[in-house]
Amino acid sequence: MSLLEVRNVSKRFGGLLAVADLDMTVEEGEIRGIIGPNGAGKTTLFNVISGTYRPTSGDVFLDGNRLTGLRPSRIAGKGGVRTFQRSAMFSDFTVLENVSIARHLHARESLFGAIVGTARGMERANEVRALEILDFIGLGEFRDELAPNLSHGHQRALGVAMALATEPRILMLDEPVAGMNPAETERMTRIIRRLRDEWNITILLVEHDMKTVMGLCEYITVLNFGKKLAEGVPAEIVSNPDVIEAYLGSEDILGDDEFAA
Amino acid sequence: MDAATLIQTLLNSVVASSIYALVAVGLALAFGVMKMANFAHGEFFMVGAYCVYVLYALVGLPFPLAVVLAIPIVALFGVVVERLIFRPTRKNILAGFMATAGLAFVLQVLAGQIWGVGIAKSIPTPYMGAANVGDATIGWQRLIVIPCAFAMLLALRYFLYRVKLGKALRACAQDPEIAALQGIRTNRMTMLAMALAGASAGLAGALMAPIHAVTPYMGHGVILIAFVVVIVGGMASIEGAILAAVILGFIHTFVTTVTDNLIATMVGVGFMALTLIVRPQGLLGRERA
Amino acid sequence: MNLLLELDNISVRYRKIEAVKGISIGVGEGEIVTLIGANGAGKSTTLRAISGLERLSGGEIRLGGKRIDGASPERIAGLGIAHVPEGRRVFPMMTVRENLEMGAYLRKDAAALRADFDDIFRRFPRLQERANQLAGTLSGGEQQMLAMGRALMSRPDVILMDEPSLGLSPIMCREIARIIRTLHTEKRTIVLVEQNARLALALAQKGFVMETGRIVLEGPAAELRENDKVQHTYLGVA
Amino acid sequence: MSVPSEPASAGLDVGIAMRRFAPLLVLAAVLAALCVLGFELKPYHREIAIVFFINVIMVTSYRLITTTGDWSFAHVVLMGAGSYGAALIAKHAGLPFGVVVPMAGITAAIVGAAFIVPLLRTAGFGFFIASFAMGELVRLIWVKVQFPFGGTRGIINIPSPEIVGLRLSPPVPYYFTCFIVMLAAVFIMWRLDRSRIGNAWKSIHSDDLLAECVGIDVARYRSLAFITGSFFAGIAGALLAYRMGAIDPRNFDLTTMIYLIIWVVVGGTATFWGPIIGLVVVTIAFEWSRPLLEWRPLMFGGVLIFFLIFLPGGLESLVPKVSNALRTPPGQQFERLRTWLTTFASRT
Repeated sequence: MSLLEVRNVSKRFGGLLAVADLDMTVEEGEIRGIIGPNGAGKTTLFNVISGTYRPTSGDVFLDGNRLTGLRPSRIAGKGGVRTFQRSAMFSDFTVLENVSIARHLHARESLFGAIVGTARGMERANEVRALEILDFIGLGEFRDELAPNLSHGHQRALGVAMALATEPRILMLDEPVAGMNPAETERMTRIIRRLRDEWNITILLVEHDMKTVMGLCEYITVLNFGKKLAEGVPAEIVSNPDVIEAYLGSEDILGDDEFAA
Repeated sequence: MDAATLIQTLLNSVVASSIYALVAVGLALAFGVMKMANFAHGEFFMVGAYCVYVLYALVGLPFPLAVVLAIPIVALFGVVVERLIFRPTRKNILAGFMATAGLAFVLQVLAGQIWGVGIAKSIPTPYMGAANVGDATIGWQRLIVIPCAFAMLLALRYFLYRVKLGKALRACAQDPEIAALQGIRTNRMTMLAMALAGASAGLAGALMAPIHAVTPYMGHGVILIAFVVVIVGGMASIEGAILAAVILGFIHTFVTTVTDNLIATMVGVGFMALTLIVRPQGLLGRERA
Repeated sequence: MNLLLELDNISVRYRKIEAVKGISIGVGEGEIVTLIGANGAGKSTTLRAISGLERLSGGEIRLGGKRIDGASPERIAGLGIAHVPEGRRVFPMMTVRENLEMGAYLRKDAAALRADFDDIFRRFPRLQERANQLAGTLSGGEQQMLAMGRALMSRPDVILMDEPSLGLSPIMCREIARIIRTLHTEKRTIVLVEQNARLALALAQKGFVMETGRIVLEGPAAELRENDKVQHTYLGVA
Repeated sequence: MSVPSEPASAGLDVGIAMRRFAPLLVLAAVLAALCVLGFELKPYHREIAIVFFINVIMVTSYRLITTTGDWSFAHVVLMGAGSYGAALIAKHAGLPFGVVVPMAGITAAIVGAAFIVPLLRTAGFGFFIASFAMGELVRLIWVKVQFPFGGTRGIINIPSPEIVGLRLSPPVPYYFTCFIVMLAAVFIMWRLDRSRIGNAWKSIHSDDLLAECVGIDVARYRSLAFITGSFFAGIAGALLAYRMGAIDPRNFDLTTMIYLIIWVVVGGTATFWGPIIGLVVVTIAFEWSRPLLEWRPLMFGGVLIFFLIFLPGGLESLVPKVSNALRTPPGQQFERLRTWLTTFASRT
């Protein structure tokens, strides 16, 4: 069985059909890219899978569990977690605290426990794990820095660290390298690959930076007008005339030679 | 309920709806443009009533003139509040709102200190007598509220849908950034919205002055109703505010006739809670994508 | 050529990200200049900086030799720059006619205005059919026409167009291309931001290819059309 | 970017120890002073102190709710729910003080739980307005319903508080009763604030979508904060009911709510102690301004407006600024003042 299954999902906003009857499956251990021109419905699809939007019709399954209609917190509990396009963090907290808060699912506390302070041991184990994640992501040395003081690249890395703190089976990355310089992009790419190779986490990513997508993903789904335009390995995608047309526009968009310059 | 009571209640419902609509429309309009509401909106109503008290009962101007003069006076209050409170707190919506709660205090004390607290001001009824509709009778003073409110709402509608400036105001409420790209000065529009909010609330207060007890604290009940109306109608929707005003005006008047005023208010608030659960964006509010 | 609009080494910063990193573009009078590149390259940000929606962190913008950077969007609109925003952004709860009126908000010449309404409706017959319909109920292509019409109503010296083909069907794209071509024959000055590179390069005289906030290629549109590097920039193949 | 570790010196240790223990020392000194004051204060001032203790519970519990980003306008009504609950239970069931106070808290928590159901559908601004309307609804029920709430006249002859035969009603014992209850309530809320639950609340305020996506059930935690805050408001209400012996709906009206907001805004809500600082300052100012009589609401309304416009972070936001200013040399201070003045001038 596939890890993630998207079945006939549609999402409509007023008159606009942002995602139209889409099917997609992602196997365990895959690094899957979702690409497409602006307005193709990538982010909407992403939001539907992660529970941010409820689909107009269709269903999403994670490891056989139906996710449709669940809130993101419940989906996180089932092993699906997303990151954000923007730098999202809890700005009043340090880097370590951010990751520690994100370990919520694994460090629940009762009201009584919070008052009496019964959870010391659990918190210590929790902090060890949080530090492990930070070291892996390369933010270990910034553990006591306030999150908004980090550079842009480090803030994005913190977003990934917080997602990892939920111990996901599938990690959904929304433009993980947006706004990064080449060195930061390179580092993030390495981290993503190691997450799959060493931590065995399935990766689903939406990204505009084509170099990153082509270099990182084994399999790519291309969306256009909310529909699946193509699916395949990077080499196939790059040479697929439909994809080229979607990105660069059609050769014959101007019709006859009326407009030839 | 016999026929006479029924007719009387219906007429009273229309009166109540008209006043609710006048008060709520300004709140909704200002909210649409500023995304902020004015907690002292009820005090605008109070100031409108005091305008009539001063100009008509004390100075002795004719009642219609006093009512007409109340409109620009309270509109000016709206402009001042926009400049002094809402503009400096624009970045923090709750701060602006809470500051106007402080303003409500200020206006109440000022009214109380200038014209005295304690007993309500007695304003001689300008239009004595009552109209007979079937077996029902209703005072002219109440009846006159209906055409006045209609005139104001129609004038507002004309302004918003026929006059360029009014259209610019609507454009600003729908998409301020794009409105700015057309050369519309958004700061001017927020001032205008607050002026209109003041004008309509002031008119409502002025019209109610001879009927309602005029006290510094009369705005309190009004703001509660106005908030309930705009929440039910859908925060920024003017049409929603009018629709909700009609619904709540009828509910309030009928429940008051059958039981009493307090229970009617409770039913209104209950209706709001229900709306929030069933349709959080309000009756005519747009769902955010 | 006489440069009407000049971007001189401009940078724009969003919090911690430099979205535009020191780019220079010159737009001649009556010229169509296009900015192309993948999503997130900084094209839209550049347009927003021109119309005053974003503040510059460096550089200068000049219109007809006079600096306009730092002015408010309202003022820049008054100076003769019209912006057709990304995603159309018509006023959804206003009629088509009212949307056009808003485009002409700063104009006082009633007689000429009436002529311009006729002109817009002649250009976009579909808008005339739907003149009293709420703009929010129009199709994507119709909204795009309305956004263009709204910009034309201000009689601008420069029109900025942000992704006019976005999300439109091929037929509609062709329609939009035809309109832009007509505008060119009328000697209008246009800055066109497009993802649809082939369309844009067929329309424009000059092209700039952007990648992560920088201009990586520039030249006459006809040359860029033949350049394989354009496709590489888009699809990320080295 | 790691800081090179300095060799530990004795002087440094003392400095660290001072920094760590100074707040504790201050706290201990304040507590000791309050104990002494319990005996030494003049009756009138003791009354003010008792009301102050009750209000400390109010501002602290109010802040607890605001940590999620929800600003309620119903908190005083929830306090009233505690007062009415306590009055009715003490009067009709004849239960002792020690049982009535927690039951009053539970009463308020139940009313709070009923409020939060529709309120969860709103956020920010709508939350404020809707909570105001719902609070008024409950207050109108008290005004309207004769049995058991007594209508406008409220409930009179509330039995005096007693614990295992000990009469708590004389001023000095009641002072210490309120003092102890306040300490317990504040301690519990302080623990919550610093716990994982408290961090979850603050994370919702910071970015609710992110909080939801990392597995925090936002609706559940917002409810939890609101209900917990209501519980403590109810405790404060019970103390108030016992203190006054009679309560009526006017004790819980809009004016009181706006004063609560003034306390909190003047102090600031970013830190746990901010609202208490605000309460102290405003209480003192309120007593000093007694000669102003009816002009006082105007003055405090003005204070509220002033703080929201010019010092939105409250008094607590001055603490880092002041300590920073003390550390910088005078030349730089002048420069900073100048830039502050120019930015200020450009803003208005």
